[in-house]
Amino acid sequence: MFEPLLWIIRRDLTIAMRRRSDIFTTLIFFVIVVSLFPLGIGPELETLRLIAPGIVWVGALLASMLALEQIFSADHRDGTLEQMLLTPQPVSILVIGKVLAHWLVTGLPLVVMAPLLGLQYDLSAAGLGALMVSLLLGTPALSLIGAIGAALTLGLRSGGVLLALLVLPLYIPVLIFGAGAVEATVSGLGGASHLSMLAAILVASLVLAPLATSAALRVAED
Amino acid sequence: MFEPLLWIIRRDLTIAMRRRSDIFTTLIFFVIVVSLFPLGIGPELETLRLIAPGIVWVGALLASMLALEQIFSADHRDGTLEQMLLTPQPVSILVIGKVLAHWLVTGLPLVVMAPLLGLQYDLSAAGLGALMVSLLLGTPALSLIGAIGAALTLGLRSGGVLLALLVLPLYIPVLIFGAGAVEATVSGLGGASHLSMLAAILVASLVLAPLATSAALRVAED
Amino acid sequence: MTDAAEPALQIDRLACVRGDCELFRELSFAIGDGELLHLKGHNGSGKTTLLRALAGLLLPESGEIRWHGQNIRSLREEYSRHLLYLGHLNGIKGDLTAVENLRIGAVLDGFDLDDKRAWQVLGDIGLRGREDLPTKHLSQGQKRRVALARLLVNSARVWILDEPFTALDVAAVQLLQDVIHAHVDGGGIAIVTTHQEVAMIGEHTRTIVLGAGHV
Amino acid sequence: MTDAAEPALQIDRLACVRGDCELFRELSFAIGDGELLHLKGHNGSGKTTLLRALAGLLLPESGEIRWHGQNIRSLREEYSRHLLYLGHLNGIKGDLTAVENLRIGAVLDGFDLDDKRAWQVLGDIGLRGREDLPTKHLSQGQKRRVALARLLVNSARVWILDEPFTALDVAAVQLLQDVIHAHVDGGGIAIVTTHQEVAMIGEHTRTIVLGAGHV
Amino acid sequence: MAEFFDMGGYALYVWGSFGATALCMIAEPLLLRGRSQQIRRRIARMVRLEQEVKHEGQA
Amino acid sequence: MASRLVNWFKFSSPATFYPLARKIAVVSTIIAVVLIAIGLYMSFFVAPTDYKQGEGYRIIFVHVPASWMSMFIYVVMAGWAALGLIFNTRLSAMMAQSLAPTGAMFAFLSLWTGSFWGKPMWGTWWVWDARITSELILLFLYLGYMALRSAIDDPRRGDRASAILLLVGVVNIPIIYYSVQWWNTLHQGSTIKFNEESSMDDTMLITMLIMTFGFWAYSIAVSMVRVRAVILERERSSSWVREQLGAET
Ligand code: HEM
Ligand SMILES: Nc1ncnc2c1ncn2[C@@H]1O[C@H](COP(=O)(O)OP(=O)(O)OP(=O)(O)O)[C@@H](O)[C@H]1O
Ligand SMILES: Nc1ncnc2c1ncn2[C@@H]1O[C@H](COP(=O)(O)OP(=O)(O)OP(=O)(O)O)[C@@H](O)[C@H]1O
Ligand SMILES: [Mg+2]
Ligand SMILES: [Mg+2]
Repeated sequence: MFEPLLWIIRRDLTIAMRRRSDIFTTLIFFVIVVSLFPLGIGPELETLRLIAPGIVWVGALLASMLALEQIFSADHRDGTLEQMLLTPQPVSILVIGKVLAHWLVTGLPLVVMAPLLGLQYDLSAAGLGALMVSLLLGTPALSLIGAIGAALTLGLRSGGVLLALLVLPLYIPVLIFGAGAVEATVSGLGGASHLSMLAAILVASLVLAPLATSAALRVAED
Repeated sequence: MFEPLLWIIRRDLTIAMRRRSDIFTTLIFFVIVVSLFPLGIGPELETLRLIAPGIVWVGALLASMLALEQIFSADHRDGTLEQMLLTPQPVSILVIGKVLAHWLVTGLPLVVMAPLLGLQYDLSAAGLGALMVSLLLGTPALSLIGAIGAALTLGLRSGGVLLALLVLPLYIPVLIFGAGAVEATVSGLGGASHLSMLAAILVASLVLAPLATSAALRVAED
Repeated sequence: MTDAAEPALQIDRLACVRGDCELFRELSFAIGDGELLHLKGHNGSGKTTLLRALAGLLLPESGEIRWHGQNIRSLREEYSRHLLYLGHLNGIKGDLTAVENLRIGAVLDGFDLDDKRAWQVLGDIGLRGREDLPTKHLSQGQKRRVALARLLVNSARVWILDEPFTALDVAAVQLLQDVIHAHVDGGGIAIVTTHQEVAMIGEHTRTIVLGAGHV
Repeated sequence: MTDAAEPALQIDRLACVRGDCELFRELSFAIGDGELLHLKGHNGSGKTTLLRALAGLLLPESGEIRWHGQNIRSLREEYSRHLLYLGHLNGIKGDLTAVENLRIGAVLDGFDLDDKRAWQVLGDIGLRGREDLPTKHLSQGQKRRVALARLLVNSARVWILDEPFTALDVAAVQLLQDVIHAHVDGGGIAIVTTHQEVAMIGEHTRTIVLGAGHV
Repeated sequence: MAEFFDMGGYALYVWGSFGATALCMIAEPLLLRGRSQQIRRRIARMVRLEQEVKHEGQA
Repeated sequence: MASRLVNWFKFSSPATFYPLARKIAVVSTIIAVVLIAIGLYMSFFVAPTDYKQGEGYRIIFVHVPASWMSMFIYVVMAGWAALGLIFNTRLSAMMAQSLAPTGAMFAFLSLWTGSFWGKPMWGTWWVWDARITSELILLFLYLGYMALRSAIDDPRRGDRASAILLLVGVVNIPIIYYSVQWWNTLHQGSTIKFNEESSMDDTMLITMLIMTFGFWAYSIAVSMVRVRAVILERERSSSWVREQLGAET
C-alpha cells in the first residue's frame, strides 16, 4: 500500500521538476494577488496589519485553487488516469499520492513565501509564525478538498470558474480557522484552539476527500 | 465597418443567451470572492467599510480575468476564429466586437451587482455610486487588456495561471484609480480626478489593445 | 490591375517548418484563373500546412506568396476578400442555427445574405427541415454541409479546401464536385486536398505531391 | 474458485447509452479461458464503449458483467488485478522516459520490475537506444510500442486491446500478433478491436459484430 | 385600509419582503410552464421531422 | 418484503412516475394554495402586533419558513443523490435536479426578507452574523450544484457528478455552520444577536407553521411539475414519450 503511494509521489515530483515553470506560476500568482490589495486599499499600516491574515489567507486559497485546475487534467488527457483507475491499488491511495505531490509543488512554496508577504503588511513575529503554521496545516486541506472539485470538473468547458464556484464555499471553514489563528495570535489570545480545529479539518479531509475524489474520477472517466 | 461589429456582438450575445449558465458563473464567483474576505478578516463593519473599495475592485478584477480565459477559446476550437482572421474586415474591429460582447455578458453584471456587495460592507450611498461608475469605466478596460493575455495564451496547457501572470501587472493602474475613486468619494475628497484617469485608460486601451490582441491571435492561429 | 498574362497566385521558393521538422522547401509554383490544383501527399506530409500558408494564416519560414504580383502579407484583408478557406474544422458555432451561421459568415465576408436565400441554399445542400436547429444537434456530415453551404453563396475567386469530402455521403460528394468544377469553369481558382478517391480530374486540373521530395 | 466449466467472463443483457443514442442493448455473450474475441463494427458503433464497460471504466445503462460469477462492480480492484486495458490513448507520460513509464506502470499493477528487465523488454520491442528519452520526443509508433511493452511484462489474465495495431509498422504488427496468440494459447483471454486487415484468426477466435443489429 | 398598508411605518420592509416572496413564488411556476411547453413543442417537432424523413425515404 | 421492494422500484422508472407526478402536483398545488391563503390571512389579521417590533415583525411569517425550506430541501436533495448513487436509478437524480432551483429560491428569499428585516431592526441591510453567513454559503452551494449540472452535457455523467457534489456539500454544512458560528463569537462581543428567548406567541407559532407547510406543499408541487419536464427532455427518444406527446397534441 505504501509503495504505490511513494511511487506516485515520486512520479509527479519528477514530472514537476522536468517542467519547473508550473511551480513558479502559482507562487507568483500568490505574490501578485496579495500585493494587489495594498494598491487597492491604501498604504496605511494600521489598516493593513488588521487585514493581513485575511488577505494572505485568501490569496493562498485562490492560488491553491487555480493551481488545482491542473492536478488531474494532464493525466486525463494522456490516458494515464484511466490506467490508474484500472490498477489493483485502491484509487484513494493514488489520489492521496497525487494530492500530496501537488501540495509539495504548489502548496509548500506558498507556506514558505507567506512570512515574506506578512512582512509587507507589518505583521509581528508571533503573527508570522502563526501564519506559517496555519498555512502548513491549512493548505494541504485546501488541496484535498479542491481535488474533489478538480475531479468533478475534469474535462468540462468552463473549468476554471466552475471549479472556483464549487470549491470556494467548501474552503470557508479552513479560511475561518486559518485566518482566525493568526488574528488570535496577533491580538494575544493565542491561536492554539484555532490550530487544533485546522488540524481536525485536515484529518477529516484526509479521510473523506480521497473517497469523494476517486468517485468523481470514476465518473469523469466514464 | 459598423455592420460587422454589430453582427459579431449580436452573434456572441445570442450564443451567451443559449448557454446562460456561463454568465452566472462569473457573477457568482465575484460574489463569493468578495464574501470571502469578511470571513478572513472579521465581521466588524468599521474595518470592512475601510477596505470595501479595494476588496470589491480586486474581486471584480479576478472575476473578469478568469472569465477572459474563455473569450477566444471556443472560437479557436471550432475553427470560427480562423475564419474571422480570413474575412476582409480588419481583425481589430472583430476583436472589439468580441470584447464588447464579452464585457456585456460578464462585466456589466459585475457592475450591476457591485452595489449589493457594497451594502454588505456597509458603504455609503455616495460610495456605492462611485463604485458603480468606476467599475463601469474600469471593467471594459480590464476586458480589453485581458483579451491580449487571452490571445497570447490561447491553446496553451497551463492557460489559467499563466494568463493571470501576464495580465495582473497590466491591471494595476486600473485597480489603483478604480479603488481610489471610491475611497476618495467616501472620504469626501471627490473622485472626479480618479474617474477621469480611468476614462483616459479606457480610451487608450480601446485604441491599443485590439491591435495587440489581433496580432496575438494571428500568432495563435499560426 | 497587373498584367493579365501573369498567373494570379504565385508561390515562390516557399519553405515551412513545424516543430523540429522541415516539411518542404524551395517549393515554387503558380496557379492561374480557371485552374484546379489537387494537392496530394501522405499523412503529415504538410498539405494542411501549405494550405494555411496559402490562406495567409501561417507565416512561412521563408519564401513568398504573391497575389497578382504583391506579397499577401502586405495585402492582408485585401487578399482575404478574394479568399474562401475551409479547413479541417468546420468553422461553425454549435449554438447557432445553420441559417444564423451562414448569415453571419456572409456579413463578415462583406456581403449581405437575406434570410430567404439562406434557407434556400441550405435546402439545396440537403439540410431541409434542419435549417433552424442549433448545429450542435446535427450529425458530422450535416455539420460539414453547413460549412460547405458557404461555397454556394460566396463570390470569392480563390477556394482553398482542406479535405472537403470528409464525412460526406455519396450524393454530397457528387454535388460538391460539381460545385467545384463549376467554380473553376467560371474562371475561379480551387486548391483542394483529399485522401479519398474522388474524380478531381477536369480539363485544368494539376496535381502536386508533397512529401515525395519533388513537386 | 467457482465451477471450472463456467466461462470466466460473462456478459449478461448489457445495454450502453452515449449521449442520446443507445449503442447496443440486450448484448449477452461469454468468454472462457484461452479464447480470443475479435470485436468488429463500423465507426461509432460502440466498440470502444463496450471495451470500456468490460474494463469497468464505464457504468453500463443496464445489464451485468460477471467475472467468475461475480459482478465486476462489486469486485472492483479484485477484478482489475486480472486485467490489462489498452485504449485509444497510450497512457504514458511524455515527461518520463520509457523505462520510468514501464516501471511505474508495473508498480501500480502490483508487481516489481527491475531496471534491467525494463531495459531488456523495451529493447525487445524495438526501442533500443531510446529507452531513456522522455517519451514526448518519440514518434507516434514508438510511443505506441512503449505502451505495448506492458503486455510483455504483465501477467494479467484478461487483455482488452482497443485498436492496438494503430501507428505500428509491419514488423511490430507481426510481433504483437504473436504476443497475443501466445497469451491466448497460454490460457489467457484477449478482447481486441481493429479496423486493420490483420490475421486475428486462431484456433479459438470468435468474432462479434456491433452495430449490425445482431451478435 | 391605509393604516393596514402602512404597517405601522414598516410598509417598505413588510411589503418588500412579502412582495418579493410572492413575486418569486408566482414567477417560478410561470417560468416553469413556459419551459415545459417549449420542451413539448421541441420534441413534437423532432418527431414530426423524423416522420417526414421516413416518408421521404419510402417515397 | 421482496414484493414491496419490487413495487418501489417500479415507481423509480420515469415512465411510470410521469403520470403519478402529475397527480401529486395537482393535490399539492391545492394544499399549497389553501395553506398559504390561510397563513397570509393569519399573518396579517390574526397574529397580534408585537409589543417590541411593531408591525415589522410580520416578516417572520415568510422569513423563517423560507429559511427552513432552503435548508430542508438541500438535505432532501442529498438524500436523493445518495439513493441515486447506491441504486443507480435515474429518477433520483432527476428529483434532486428538479428541487434545486426551488431550494435556491428559498435561500435567496431568506436572505432578502432577512435584509428587509435587519434594516429597520438593526439599521443595516447586512451584518456578518453567523446564521446569515451560513445561509449565504448555502445559497452558493445551490448555485454550484446547478452550475455543475448545466456544464455537463452527458446527463448520466451529470447525475453522478452532481450527486457526489451534493453529498460532499451535505457533509460540509454542519462544519461550515459551526465554524461560522465560532468565527463570529470570537470576534464579536457586542453585535446584535437574535433575541431567541422572546417567548413566541402561540398564534404566531401556528401561523408560522401553517406558512411552512404551505411552502412545503408549494415545493412539492413545483418540483413535480419540473421533474415532468426533466423526464420529457431526458427521455425524448424513448417510445413512451412519443406516444404521450402524440396523445396530448
Ligand atoms: C440580513 C438579515 C437576516 C438574515 C439573512 C437572516 C437569516 C435567517 C436564517 C438563515 C434563519 C434560519 C436559521 C435557523 O432556523 O436556524 C433565520 C431564522 C430566523 N431569523 Fe433571520 N435573518 C436575518 C435577519 C433577521 C432579523 C432582523 C430577525 C429578527 C429581529 C431575524 C429573526 C429570525 C428568527 C426569529 C428566526 C427563527 C430562528 C429559529 O427558529 O431558530 N432574522 N434567519
Ligand atoms: N502545431 C504544430 N506544432 C508542431 N508540429 C506540427 C503542428 N501541426 C502540425 N505539425 C506537424 O507537421 C507535419 C505536417 O502536418 P500537416 O497537418 O500539414 O499534415 P497533412 O499533410 O495535412 O496531413 P493529413 O493528411 O494527416 O491531414 C506533421 O508531421 C505534424 O506532426
Ligand atoms: N463522451 C461521449 N458523449 C456522447 N457521445 C459519445 C461519447 N463518446 C462516444 N460517443 C458516441 O458514441 C458512439 C460510439 O462511440 P465509440 O467510441 O464506442 O465507437 P467505436 O465503435 O469505438 O468507433 P471507432 O471505430 O471510430 O473507434 C459514437 O456515435 C460517438 O459519437
Ligand atoms: Mg491535413
Ligand atoms: Mg473506438
